[in-house]
Amino acid sequence: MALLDVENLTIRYAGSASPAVENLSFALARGESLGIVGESGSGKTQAALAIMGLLPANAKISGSVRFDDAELIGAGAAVLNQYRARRIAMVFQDPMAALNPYVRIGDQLRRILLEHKLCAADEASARTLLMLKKVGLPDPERQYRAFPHQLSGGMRQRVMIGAALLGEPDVLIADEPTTALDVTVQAQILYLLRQLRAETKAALLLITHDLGVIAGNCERMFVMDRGEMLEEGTTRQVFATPDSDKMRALLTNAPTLSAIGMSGALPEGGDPVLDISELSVSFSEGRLRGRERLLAVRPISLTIQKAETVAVVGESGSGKTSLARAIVGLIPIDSGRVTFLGKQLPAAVSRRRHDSRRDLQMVFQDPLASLNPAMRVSSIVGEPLRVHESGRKNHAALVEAMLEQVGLAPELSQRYPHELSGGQAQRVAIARALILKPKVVICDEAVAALDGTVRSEILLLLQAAQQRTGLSIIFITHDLAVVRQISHRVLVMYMGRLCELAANNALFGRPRHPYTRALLNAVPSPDPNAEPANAPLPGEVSSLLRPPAGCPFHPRCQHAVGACSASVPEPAAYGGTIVACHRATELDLRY
Amino acid sequence: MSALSSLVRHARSSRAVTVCATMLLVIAMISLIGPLISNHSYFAADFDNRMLAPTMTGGHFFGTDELGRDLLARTLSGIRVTLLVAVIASLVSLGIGVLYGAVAGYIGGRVDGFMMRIVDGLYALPFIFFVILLMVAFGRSMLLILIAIGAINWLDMARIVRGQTISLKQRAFVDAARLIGVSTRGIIFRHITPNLLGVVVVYMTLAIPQAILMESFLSFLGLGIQAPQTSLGALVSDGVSQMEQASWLLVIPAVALAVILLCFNFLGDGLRDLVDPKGNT
Amino acid sequence: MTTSTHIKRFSARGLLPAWFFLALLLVACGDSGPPSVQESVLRRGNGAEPESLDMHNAISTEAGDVQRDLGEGLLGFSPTGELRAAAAERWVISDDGLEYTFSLRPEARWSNGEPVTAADFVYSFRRLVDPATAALYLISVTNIENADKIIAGELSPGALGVAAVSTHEFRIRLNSPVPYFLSLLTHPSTFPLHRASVERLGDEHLRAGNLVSNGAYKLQERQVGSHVELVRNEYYWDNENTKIDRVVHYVTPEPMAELNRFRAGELDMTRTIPPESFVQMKDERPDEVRTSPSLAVYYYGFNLTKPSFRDNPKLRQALSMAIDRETIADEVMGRGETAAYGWVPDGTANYQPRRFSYADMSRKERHHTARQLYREAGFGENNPLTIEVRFNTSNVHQRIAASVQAMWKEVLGIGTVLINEEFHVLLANVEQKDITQVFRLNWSGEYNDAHTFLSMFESDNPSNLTAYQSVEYDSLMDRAAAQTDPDRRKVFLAEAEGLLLNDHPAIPIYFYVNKSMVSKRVQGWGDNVLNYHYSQHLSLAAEE
Amino acid sequence: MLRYAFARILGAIPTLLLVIAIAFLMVHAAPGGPFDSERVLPPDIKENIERAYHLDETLPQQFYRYIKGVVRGDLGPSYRYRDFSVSELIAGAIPVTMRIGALAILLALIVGISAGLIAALRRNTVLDRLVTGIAMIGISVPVFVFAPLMVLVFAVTLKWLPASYTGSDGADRLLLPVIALAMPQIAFIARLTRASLIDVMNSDYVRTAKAQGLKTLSIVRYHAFRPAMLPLISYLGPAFAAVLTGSVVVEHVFGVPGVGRFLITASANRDYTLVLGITVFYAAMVVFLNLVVDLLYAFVDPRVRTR
Repeated sequence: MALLDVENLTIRYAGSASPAVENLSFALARGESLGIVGESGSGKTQAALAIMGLLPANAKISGSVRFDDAELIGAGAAVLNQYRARRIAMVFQDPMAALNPYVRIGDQLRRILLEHKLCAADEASARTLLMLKKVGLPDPERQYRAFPHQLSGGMRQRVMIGAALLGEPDVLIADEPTTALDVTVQAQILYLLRQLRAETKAALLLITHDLGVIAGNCERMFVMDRGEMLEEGTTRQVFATPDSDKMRALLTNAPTLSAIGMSGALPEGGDPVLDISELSVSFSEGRLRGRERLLAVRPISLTIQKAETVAVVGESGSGKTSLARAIVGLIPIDSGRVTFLGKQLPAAVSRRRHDSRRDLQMVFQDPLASLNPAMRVSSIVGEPLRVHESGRKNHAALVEAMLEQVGLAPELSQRYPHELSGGQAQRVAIARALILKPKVVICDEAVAALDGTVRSEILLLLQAAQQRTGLSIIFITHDLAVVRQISHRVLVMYMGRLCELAANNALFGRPRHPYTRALLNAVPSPDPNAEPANAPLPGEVSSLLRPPAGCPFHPRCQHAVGACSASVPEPAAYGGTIVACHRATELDLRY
Repeated sequence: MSALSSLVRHARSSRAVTVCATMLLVIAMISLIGPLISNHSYFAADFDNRMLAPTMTGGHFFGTDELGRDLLARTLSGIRVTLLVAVIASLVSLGIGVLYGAVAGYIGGRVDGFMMRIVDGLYALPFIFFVILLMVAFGRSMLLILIAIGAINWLDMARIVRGQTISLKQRAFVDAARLIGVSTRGIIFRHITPNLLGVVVVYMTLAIPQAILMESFLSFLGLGIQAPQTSLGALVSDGVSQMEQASWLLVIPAVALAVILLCFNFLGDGLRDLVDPKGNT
Repeated sequence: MTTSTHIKRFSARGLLPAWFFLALLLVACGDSGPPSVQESVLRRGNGAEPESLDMHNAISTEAGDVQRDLGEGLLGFSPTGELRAAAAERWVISDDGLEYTFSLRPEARWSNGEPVTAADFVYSFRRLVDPATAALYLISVTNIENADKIIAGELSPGALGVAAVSTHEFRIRLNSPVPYFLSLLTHPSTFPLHRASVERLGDEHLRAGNLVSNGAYKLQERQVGSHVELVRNEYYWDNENTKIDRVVHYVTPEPMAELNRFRAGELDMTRTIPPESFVQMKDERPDEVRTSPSLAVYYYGFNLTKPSFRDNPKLRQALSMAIDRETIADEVMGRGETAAYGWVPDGTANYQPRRFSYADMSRKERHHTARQLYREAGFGENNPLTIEVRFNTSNVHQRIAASVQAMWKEVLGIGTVLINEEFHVLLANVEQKDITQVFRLNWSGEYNDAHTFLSMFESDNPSNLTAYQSVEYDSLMDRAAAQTDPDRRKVFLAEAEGLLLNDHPAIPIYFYVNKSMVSKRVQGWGDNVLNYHYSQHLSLAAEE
Repeated sequence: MLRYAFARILGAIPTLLLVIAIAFLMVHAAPGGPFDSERVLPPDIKENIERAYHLDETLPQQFYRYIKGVVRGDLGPSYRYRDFSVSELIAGAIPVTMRIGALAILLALIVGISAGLIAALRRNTVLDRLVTGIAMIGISVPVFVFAPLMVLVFAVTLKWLPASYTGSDGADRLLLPVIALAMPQIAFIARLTRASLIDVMNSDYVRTAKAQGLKTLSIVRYHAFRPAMLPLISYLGPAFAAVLTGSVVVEHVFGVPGVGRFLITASANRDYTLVLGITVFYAAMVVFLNLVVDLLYAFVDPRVRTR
């Protein structure tokens, strides 16, 4: 008998033509793990909120959600509170927002125990501590008294999971639990979920857009699109023989490391376009207790050839974005040189000459934020022309041609940014970056905010532009699958330092740095048959204000030896690869 | 300008905003047109018609005051002056505040730190006392009242505009513009200012009732607008002293004042919800 | 583990009781119980804060009323304003009118029981003229021998023409005869001071507990902005006739608030009645509204340093004639103010006030003459005049100015610009005699004699703000001053006033009226022009 | 925290100096002097007085003398109330003003927060409309209309309460002034609390708390109350300033012997030292209260505190 039974669930919002969720029916048995996969707007989160009774008041809900044969739709808060925490619990996507920033971690958890009288009041603290220990919080006594902002993202999500499991629920709903996290931390969290589930036997309803996450964690799954369920089955079955076009598209666009990389397409010995030499960046932090330097980028060198794509990859705090912004001159640098077409560029963009500005462009992560909300698409795309080619008259025609090139219908040119979808907005941003036919474009997480299919389209668009004009691209990303798909060479960074710089195939085929290896391991494979990583990289990135002595990665490195904490490894060449590791020669990290 | 036009577009969809804006417009229009129609002047004494209660007949619909001046004419004149003072004073504070805030916010760094320390310091000044001193010492020209009220309100405006500018400055579109090669002037005028307009309009709407109250406050202390000119605040504070003998002298201008304040407050609240639903600024 | 005590302290539940507790605490602290009901307590609304209780530092009527309860001069007034003996039981004036010898009451005592002696008066008079005292009000002593030289710093205070002839005999020598000199000796600045406490304590001598006074009351408590509380001085020579045990002079700067307090039963008498409420009070509580003529005149002055007014007496007269004084006094003011057709108010002692030549004309006739004069002065429809009138900010002045504006417009076709200024700004402008054209001020008599009104137009009087210069007027005033015979003096003064009324350096508009709410409980109240109401003369009827 | 508070207090010194300088210049630039009246003083007498009060010195000399006094805590003699020094006058009036101001703030907080909480939790009900409606009127009717009306009704007509502060010795004399002073603040605080709590109740972490099965009251108490109070704490600074300003009117209407009432009379009297003293006092109060507010904010918001 199903523990949770959803039947004909339909959710509508006033003022919206189509329902957010339509006629959704599914069942979850005791102890089972069920995945819901879908892109943003597919209604998967709405369905989860409906089960928890958390939809906003203006949502119109019909259908039925039965838990243990009790109807939850239309039940009052008092009834729902009988089920919440004790029978069904939920883990939300963004643990920073989902935890109360004003209340100590321990108190937030303790409150659940007290509210539901899950244990005697004087035991609550001890029970909470136990749970914090269980979800793998280091030094739980200290974290008990910590506020959410004092914890890292991974730790916060551990706390969220601990909070959800306090009431020993029968069903755990996890809504994109790892989307906001770095890939190595994601692996840790997924591993933790698997462990805890094995222990508690709770059923899992896992909501994600990432087929890789589903593949390794769910027995059954279903696919949602625009509020409707498209197909349902065991995970293996759905992956092997997708019924719906959507699932097929998802599978094709699912970034995977096993795809063939881009190497070889680049002619050897091409002209260096951009040369970055020993560039370093730091910020000052802290206001009252003396200033501290946050060392964002330690000296890094990199050369990009014409028509080459170099991916810069790393987790949060790796310094990849600072590197990008320093190259274009948006932030001041501590030391180093940026040489463009043989000429050294001034550090600040405002000092740079007009022609170097037009040849060096950037595409930003959040497409909406990068477009002036007060300007129409045509003015946004035309602005570079206005600045650089004010003499020419055919701006409108150029803009129109450019819009067409990035696949935007001409009628969109009169719209304002907020009237565009995310993909359209990013196309506008790319059109703006490309309209002056620059030599180099730096894409800072340019596809991170986009759904799989749109993401693929944007990547293709960039590749097309590269083939057309010989554009060089520096692609900043945290997503190794994207790296695998589009880059010629890859720079892996950790805590502001270079770990490894290698050709695409070399990196993915024979990683030489233990961190590269760990990154590759952590990426969940969209293959239900692959074994999920059960020994994820331990620990988290150290503080940039107080970096560890020696190799910054050594505290997390399973291969670390005494030398690793003694001195910083110098980058050295091994074949075509540059690696900064004391043990680069001894270790064989191949699959 | 589109931020403004989109504000207007949004505003039309809010009933409270539409109603209040319409009422304010109507009140302003009546106060402007009224004197052309009315055959009573707001300042000329008429000893034969002193202290008349409001009547529908006899020409003095709102009654007369202790000098036989028509209260309708005086109320309309008071509305005119009050609105004028409030709007101009708010514009003064807007002008100073937007300029100061945008410059501090955009330049940032030490300049910002210094400029905002000045604002913090000025916040500590008991401004109202300076206004009182100013009025007491230098007589009470309209100009001085405008400057005084504007000088108080610009601090808030500067803070809001600065905060908004800083947040705008950090938005990627400003970076994008810098990369394209747009000059600092271009960024301030083409990219930042148009996006400030919405917030500025809203806070101006909220600053106006503050200015009206401030003017009334000064009038109550006998430091307000110079007679024979009158303002709603002056009429109300005159009315307060005669509320037992001639309640209409208090009730009518007080209602007019309250209605105008209510309209501006509702309008400002409604507009703020549209521009900034979470009230973050 | 003490994990969450920190937060609990701030939770809603913890906070609310804390607020209430704090609120109670603040309400509860510092409030004393009600005073005993047995004694007779008079609660006087006293207007603005008395600026000082120092007999030599105060100038305001508010301070004067408190000081007259605290101290006693050589002479005093009866409830109806007759001059009578006080600390002195009798006195002798020399024939030349220059030497006054007072016999003090031997039974008079300070509030500490010590006798009041002539030396106390000598000390007080010398302190008053001492430049170091920096006294503001010296009118009562300026005619005493050497006073002006001492004030100017040329002689030491010891040179003043006062002497203790014996313990209880006090003598004053004047420079020149001053017929109204005795009435000056009712002013608190001439009250004796307890030398020992003043010299020992300095400014501290004014504090409750320190202040040694010789009047019917002594200082019990003083809270600035709130009240001055006095209690019976058991040592006062006439203590048995003092009915009221305790007098509280409340600070009531706002007439409307003062009236409300009276109506709420918190005051037994008020300093004034706000014009807006006068008619209502007259209706509701006719028995409690007390009005009497006052020694003060409300006037519009001309700046006679400007040729446009100085050389144009016809214009000045026309402007004066165009004002309907009855309308202003009766309609605009309406509290019993009387139209001023002369400069010296009715009720001034030993004097028969003069009136404008046009005082008895009909309104029409007056207006007609005014227009004629206006034309003769060279103005008219083709050459209209615009006048600036300055007055200090106040509803009353505003209304009167608006009325005058309307009258001048109606009768003469003059455009008037009304400029209200803060009082000190107005004073500064008037004194500067630069931008000022016409100004509003008032003059209140400092003593009950026509001289106080007429002397302000003497050429060298610093208070002559119109800059009126008339040799003839000055000589008439000099001749009056030299006269010891009251009747002949009166003739000169009247002649001077006639000249003044003819020359129109200023336009008197109305004579003030004293107006107070006085509870039916209060007995012994007498109306008098000076508006002096000694608490010792009053008593309270038992509550019915 | 202590170091921060100390730094802030040090930082306020230039502000206070600036206040003194501006106020000093303004009072001295105003036409007329403290001893003017329509009875113009003879030159000899005037000279004696000016010498006694050092008004014969040059402005810089007077300013130096004043600052020297202020440093020693001496605000000089009052020119008008000659029996007292300015310090004595202000010290006598402070307790009254502070008590009424503190009570008004307390009342405003208690009533305003309660009303705001109720309105937010009963959003869009009659109760909510009532609270928001009354609050709107509260901020649209000036104190100087409200206060005399209360006197007329409760003191003159009903005789329930004294018409003035000095009309009674009991706590009842505080009631009308405190209510009048608190009224606009109650309205502001109720509106602010309502908006803020609605905002917090829509936050993700409140959704989490709901998902954890917490009752609404528990959510308000343990999760929403504290963050909902943050905008209120920020508003406390302006609220203090508004109460100080309002005290001028309220003290005027109710005859409260407080600091606010001195200001107008003192500036009208050209009582230079008293005006300066009050201005300095108020500025110091504002600086101090803003510091308290900031510390309070840091205390409530752990993100500020633990940075």
